[in-house]
Amino acid sequence: MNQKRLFLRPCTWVYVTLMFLTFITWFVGVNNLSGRFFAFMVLGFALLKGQLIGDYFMGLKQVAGLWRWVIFIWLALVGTLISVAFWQTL
Amino acid sequence: MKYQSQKVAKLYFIAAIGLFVGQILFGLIIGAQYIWGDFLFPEIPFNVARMVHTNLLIVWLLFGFMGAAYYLVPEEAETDLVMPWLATLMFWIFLAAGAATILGYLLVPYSSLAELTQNDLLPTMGREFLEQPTITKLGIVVVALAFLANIGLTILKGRKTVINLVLLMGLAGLAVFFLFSFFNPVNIVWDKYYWWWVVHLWVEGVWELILGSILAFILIKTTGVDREVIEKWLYVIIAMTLITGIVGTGHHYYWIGTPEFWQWWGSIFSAMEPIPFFMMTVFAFNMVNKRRRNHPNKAAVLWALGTAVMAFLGAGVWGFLHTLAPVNYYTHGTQITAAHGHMAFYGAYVMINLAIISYAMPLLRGREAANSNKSQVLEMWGFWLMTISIIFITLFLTAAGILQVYLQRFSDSPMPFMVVQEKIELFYVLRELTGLVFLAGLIVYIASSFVGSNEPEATAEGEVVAS
Amino acid sequence: MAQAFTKAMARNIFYGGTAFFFLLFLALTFQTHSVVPERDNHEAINDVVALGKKVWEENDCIGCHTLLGEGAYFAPELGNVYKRFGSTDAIKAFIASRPRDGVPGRRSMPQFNLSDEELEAVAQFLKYVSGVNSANWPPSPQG
Amino acid sequence: MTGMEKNRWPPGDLVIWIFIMAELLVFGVFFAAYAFTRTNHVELFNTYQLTLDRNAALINTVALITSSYFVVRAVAAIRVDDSRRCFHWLLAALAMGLLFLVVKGAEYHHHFSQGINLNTNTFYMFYLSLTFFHFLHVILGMIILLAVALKARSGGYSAAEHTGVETGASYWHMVDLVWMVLFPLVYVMR
Repeated sequence: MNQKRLFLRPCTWVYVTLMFLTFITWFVGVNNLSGRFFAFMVLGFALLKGQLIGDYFMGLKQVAGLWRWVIFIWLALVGTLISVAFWQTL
Repeated sequence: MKYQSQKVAKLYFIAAIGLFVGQILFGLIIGAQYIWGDFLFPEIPFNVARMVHTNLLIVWLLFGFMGAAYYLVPEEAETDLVMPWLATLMFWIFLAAGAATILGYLLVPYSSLAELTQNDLLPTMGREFLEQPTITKLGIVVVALAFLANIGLTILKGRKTVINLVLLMGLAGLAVFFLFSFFNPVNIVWDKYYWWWVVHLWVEGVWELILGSILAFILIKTTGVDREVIEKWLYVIIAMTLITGIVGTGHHYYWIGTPEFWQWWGSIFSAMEPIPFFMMTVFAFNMVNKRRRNHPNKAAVLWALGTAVMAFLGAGVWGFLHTLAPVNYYTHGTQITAAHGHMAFYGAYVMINLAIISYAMPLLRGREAANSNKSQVLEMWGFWLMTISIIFITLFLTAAGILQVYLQRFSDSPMPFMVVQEKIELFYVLRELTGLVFLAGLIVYIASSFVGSNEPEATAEGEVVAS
Repeated sequence: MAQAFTKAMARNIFYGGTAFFFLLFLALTFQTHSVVPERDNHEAINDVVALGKKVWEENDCIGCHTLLGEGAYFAPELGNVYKRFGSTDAIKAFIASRPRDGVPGRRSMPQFNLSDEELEAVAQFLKYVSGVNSANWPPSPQG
Repeated sequence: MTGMEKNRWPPGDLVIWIFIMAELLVFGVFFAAYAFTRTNHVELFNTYQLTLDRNAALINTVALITSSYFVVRAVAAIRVDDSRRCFHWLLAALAMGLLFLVVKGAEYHHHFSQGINLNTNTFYMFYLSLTFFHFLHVILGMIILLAVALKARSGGYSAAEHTGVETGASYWHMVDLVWMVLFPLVYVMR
């Protein structure tokens, strides 16, 4: 981490991305935008945010083996189940 | 056996097995009454026999737990019990009170027993598993307090191991939650709500701490695996047990007048309850596989492994089968519950008691480490006969339950309870026959204590492959 | 990393997790207390019902029957018996008519020799229980 | 931690990861239960979802992400042996956690003053159950962070040994992670 000075730490980039995605989600929410496109977009953002948190905040990117994928597997399972349920009603 | 005062455990273990025999005999009586409705009627009506069956179970398991505590606490704490005389005294008081209560059930009508023991002053009788007269309940509290004082002070004086502390927490929790048995409002919803604080928080809560610590003790002794490893897994397993089991109480709050949100909370948390049991199974087998030595008491190791497997099947799998609210809507209060109850109690609590008895009894009787080969072979026959019997009892009751659910609740034209009972009688016959095999297993088990006493001890054979 | 998995942390999680989930359970219990009065039919509780519950308990009825699905599975569910029988009189008549020596070859409820007051009370108790909102359980009137 | 060679275990004590997996499992099942129950009550869920305060949810999401970020900085600080900065970053994270509690508490106050409880309807049952369960996790996470912060202040951690900081941090990120799914699922998706 200290070999060369970066413009921003990786975690700060991640932070900015998380905030950006959050604001889009909020925007979709306050405008009551509904339907498959918006619902799956915010769900996709949520899963992406989750993966970023797992990789960069929890530091799983630095881990080898099965532990590396714990969060990913959880997100995939939860995302799939939510998608299946919402798909039928949107 | 390293400490003189451990000897008191022997009394408790012998009483436990004696009461176990009584429990099984009365189990056979009520099993027969399921087939021949007038069997022993009106001398011993079903409700009385069932009360004896379940109360004897609870009492003998408590005797077993106390015996286990008196045996393992001094050894873990590396000091004698502070008051061995109190342990002996409490043994006789508890045994006398227990016997008097059971005789009371059998000799006078229950309502006369209630009158005789002044139930009016503080009505606590007549609730499932808590049928004991109020005075007996108070006696249980006194015995529990004396017991806890004895154990607690011994631990305080000596070495504090994780096993000791977890056992003490389990026993203290057992005493604390028993206090809810004195709360009996007229409002049936609150009556039932807090009744489960005794029953559920015992068997799916604090008793599992007792189970875990006894199992850990036996594994340390028989496998020689590092205490550090076993103790940290003990913590993880009991943590998972309470995390899932406490809110899991909600699976009893679906249909008793409590709000519907319990259907969700109860389903979700109790669906997780098999996890700690599964961890326990994996843990026990792992420890035995990593053993540093072969212990000559193979029977004790068999019981310990059996506990891990059967607790998972009975409490974990059979519990899960009917724990989700939409399923439980149909299965609640049927033979499915009975099936689960039988295997869970046997797998978790009967077997852990028999495991510690199997481990400790040879030592208490003056052996170096184990009984003779002959005795152990017979004991293992007892193990398999009883265990396989309980599996079949569970399967037959499950079959009876599925039919009962369908005929009485699910089909387009539900039939009355008694009509359905006649239609599923075949399974009650099969259950009773299997019950006789169980009794045979129990006799073989007891016989194993009396054979081969003059023969040399079994020795550990074979080298352990270094892990 | 010295050790992947420490006993101290396992202990902390045991204590912390237990306390956490017990508090959660207490919170849910608190919530239950605020909702149950809407569903527990407590308006129906009076001295007669209280006596009825005592009669119910002191004859160990739960030793054969289930009540809202809890008890023994030897005899029919009684949480809905008032609805099944249709009146307290029918319940009283049934209890009073049990033969002292049973029915040959069949299950039979014992004759408890209840007084008229006790009979009335236990029937009223069962009527009260049938008014508890049990989330639509049992699935069939047969219990 | 040069970034090239990978670790065998995730940061922190492994037990916390077993605990995290258990927690994630419970939340996952809860989320799925919400989604599938909704399929039978779409109207109801859509109607009552509108009564939720999305602005409050936004503030809370921002608070948790920011808090998580501060915790990342706290871990980075202790890795270069800077206990003081580690402590300060943790304090900042705690402040963000407190903000979450205040905002969420105001939301609850609003609902409760309208007489809404777990039994009002299926949507509120899920909304209150999920958010309250999460709320308790925020409190637990803050207790853990506070304990870690106090130990950091007294110099209890170093660049060589700071498993405790990583353990607390991992748990806190889990609390954040769960909210990332909860927010769109309960407040936005319709």
